[in-house]
Amino acid sequence: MSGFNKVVANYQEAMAGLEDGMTVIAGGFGLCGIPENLISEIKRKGTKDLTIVSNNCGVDDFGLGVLLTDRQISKIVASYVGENAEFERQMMSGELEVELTPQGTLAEKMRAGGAGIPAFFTATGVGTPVGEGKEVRTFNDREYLLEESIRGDFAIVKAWKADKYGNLVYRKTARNFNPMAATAGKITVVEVEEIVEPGELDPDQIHTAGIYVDRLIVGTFEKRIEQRTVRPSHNKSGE
Amino acid sequence: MSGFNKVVANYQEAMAGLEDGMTVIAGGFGLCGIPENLISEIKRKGTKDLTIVSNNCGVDDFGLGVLLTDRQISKIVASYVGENAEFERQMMSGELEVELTPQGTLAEKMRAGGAGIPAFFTATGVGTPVGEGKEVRTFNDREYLLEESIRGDFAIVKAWKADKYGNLVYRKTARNFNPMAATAGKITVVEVEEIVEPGELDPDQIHTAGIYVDRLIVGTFEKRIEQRTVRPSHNKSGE
Amino acid sequence: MMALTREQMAKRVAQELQDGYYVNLGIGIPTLVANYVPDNMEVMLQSENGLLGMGQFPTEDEIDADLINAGKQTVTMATGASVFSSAESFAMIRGGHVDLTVLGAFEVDVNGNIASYMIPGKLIKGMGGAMDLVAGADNIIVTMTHASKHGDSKLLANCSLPLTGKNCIKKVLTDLAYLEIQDGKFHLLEYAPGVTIEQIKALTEGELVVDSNVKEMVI
Amino acid sequence: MMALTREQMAKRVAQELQDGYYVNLGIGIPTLVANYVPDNMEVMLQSENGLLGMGQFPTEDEIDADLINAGKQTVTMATGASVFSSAESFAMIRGGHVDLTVLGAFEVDVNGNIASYMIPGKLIKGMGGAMDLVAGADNIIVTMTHASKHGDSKLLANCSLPLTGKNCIKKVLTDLAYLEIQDGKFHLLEYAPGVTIEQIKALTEGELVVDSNVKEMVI
Repeated sequence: MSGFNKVVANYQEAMAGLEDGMTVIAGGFGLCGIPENLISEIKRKGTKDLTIVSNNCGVDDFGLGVLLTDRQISKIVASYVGENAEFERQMMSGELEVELTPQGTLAEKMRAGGAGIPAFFTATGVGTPVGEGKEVRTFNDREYLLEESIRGDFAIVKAWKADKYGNLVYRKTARNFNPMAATAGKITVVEVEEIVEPGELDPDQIHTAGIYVDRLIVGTFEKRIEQRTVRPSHNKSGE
Repeated sequence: MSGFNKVVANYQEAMAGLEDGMTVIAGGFGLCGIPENLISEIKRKGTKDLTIVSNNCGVDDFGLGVLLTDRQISKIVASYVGENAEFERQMMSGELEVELTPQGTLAEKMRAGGAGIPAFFTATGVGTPVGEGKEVRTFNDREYLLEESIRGDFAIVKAWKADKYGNLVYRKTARNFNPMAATAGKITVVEVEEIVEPGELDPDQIHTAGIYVDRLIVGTFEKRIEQRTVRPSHNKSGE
Repeated sequence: MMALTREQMAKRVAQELQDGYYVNLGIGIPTLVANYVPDNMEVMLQSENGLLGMGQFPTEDEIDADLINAGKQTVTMATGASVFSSAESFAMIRGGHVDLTVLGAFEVDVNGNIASYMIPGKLIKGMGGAMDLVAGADNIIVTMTHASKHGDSKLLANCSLPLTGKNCIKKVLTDLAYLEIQDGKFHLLEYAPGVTIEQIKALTEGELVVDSNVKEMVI
Repeated sequence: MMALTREQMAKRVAQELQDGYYVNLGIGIPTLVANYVPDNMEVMLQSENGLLGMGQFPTEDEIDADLINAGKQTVTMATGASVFSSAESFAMIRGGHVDLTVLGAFEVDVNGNIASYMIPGKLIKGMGGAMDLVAGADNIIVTMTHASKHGDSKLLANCSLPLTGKNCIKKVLTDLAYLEIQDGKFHLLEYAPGVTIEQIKALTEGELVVDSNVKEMVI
């Protein structure tokens, strides 16, 4: 039997069950560590009226931005609109509901969602527009906001390697929001660059345990770079 | 300069500044992954009236238990008294104040302490003695308790390997409470089995970043086993 | 009356396993459940001290002080295991990611309350992870003897001991019966071979409902 | 009037570094501070997307799409770096473990309020990690020009834009001065070379206190 084999046959199967009006939590920071092909599959399916929870929303023609172009998103919970003109346009025009959420609060909301913590207090956002309508409480002479956790119908995650049981390893700063996203989906779908046999990953070095992963697929990735900053290779450190 | 070199010369230096009445958060579960030598140093110093935050309190003659024998502890926050007769005796007699805290709540209190979250809600303990005197609030038709975070004047931690900058790697289930303890001390002291040069640990595989670590020392460990359970080596899986 | 042995209780609980289940087994009878996982099935054991994929006990050569389970016993890791911190372990538990939790108790009542960690003045070992486990899991089976050595029922109208959790238990397997808790009553699902419904009734203090489809337990 | 250049501002901020500091540098002028770390000192840069120990930009050969900073720029890792999740990164920040945070702003006021992320109707980029950074750090230096291009003061009695954080800023370095915020006033600590106190006063809307020990900035 293969009760723990999470590998699915194709991207259609990976995103099966996603319906109009659902909430999708996505890993990734900017264009780094984003589940590129799962996003493409959502675009292909044409699912509408989605609530997307993600730190950013890609750029106009890549990442989650492609879902904005097709008007598949009705609400976004994000910390940064960034250099996405269509995002900014839809937000300013009111077509798109945007819940701007501080980056650390967003990360913690996802973690809390996955960890069975319905709400927590944080000093972040006290006295700012983020705090409007939220409970403020004083602990040790300091004010804190009550923030509620987030869970999604789906979580879409990009990892580097996985074993078939869904144990995940991330690579460098492509980790970012992915580990929390992975815990916060009713159905968590993960795409990776390589799938290995159970037992090949060091148990001490697994970033996300397979218990959080429902579906797993191997993909190929463009990994577009947003800001290609380089130093000349002839300077002292580059020699 | 060596601004990030956390290595101290000896155990006296490691625990310098510990004073009567302070709160010490300790990593470890049972006798597994406990900071044996830092505990011995506290015993040697004879510091009194300590509040200890630790999942367990060792056994009578090993681990934190040795501080009970010397009456150095006035209060313990723990989830399990376990097989520690002196602990149970001091608790029953009222000599020792014990705040029994569910294991998951204790772990989360430490994490929250380190992460700047003063309080969080959890379903654990609702309607039980743990919930007495605590706020209960309903989220999504379920009741949750408000639990406050914990910080310590000192945190004492056992890791497997470290680099000189205090980046830590734990080994197997000796990890347990150590990563959270490491974040929750005003002064975090870590003892390890091996110290390597910065750059030798894979940045993707560091369990605790050096930013949390103030002092680092290499020790030798008894690693006493509480329940030595074995299977015969001639059964089918052992061949 | 032929009460089930501990092994038989574990065997019956094992019938509730499903392929691909992540399971947390408490100390005592629950631990024995691991011995009766059906051959055509894989389950993965979560140990709340920070291990998913607990293996069997080690041989003398394999013993590792850094690798223990929540009962502080030396263990091994199964293929595909992962290790994590206590905070992460209870995030898993509290977040409802564990498919089945099996644990012991002193008392259970018709409202799904459970008392399992403390007998005031007598036994104060602490709750360990039990409060988190009962609060975090949807699917819990409590295993315990139906009555105390003195013949006092442990299936009560109201728990008398300090609670481990409130309104959280739905299934109880005793040495006499398998019961479901629903609408403030114990519903008898199965009786142990050789045990009569009258015997069970006599030892169940809380209201007991015997549905028409009650059947003899198959072990 | 000889206002400081961006590089001079970064140099002055760099004087506030201490050996062994963990530092988070925002986008713009704060980023330049990394170029002026004194030779006899080591600091480690935290990038809030999940990297402690940010190195310099990569060479063409070293570029790695999986390794960027919070400004989405390709970077490298310094010796002794570590990588972690966003939740862990902000646990570090929110928990007060970062020694110094340097970031830009649109406005700061005498109560230590800061506005830096939004101009209603005009600019809505989002706060990113800025709200967490100002709430989490004890030691923050805001870097910005003293006044707008149109000559409007950015050091106000009350911030006019939506706040990033309340009562959290204690130190401001502008192109004209280095100031401390205390007791509801700006305290002038240093003036830039070639800038007069009168010029600073004229461009400071919030109450400005000039202590007797004010001195010329050394860069």
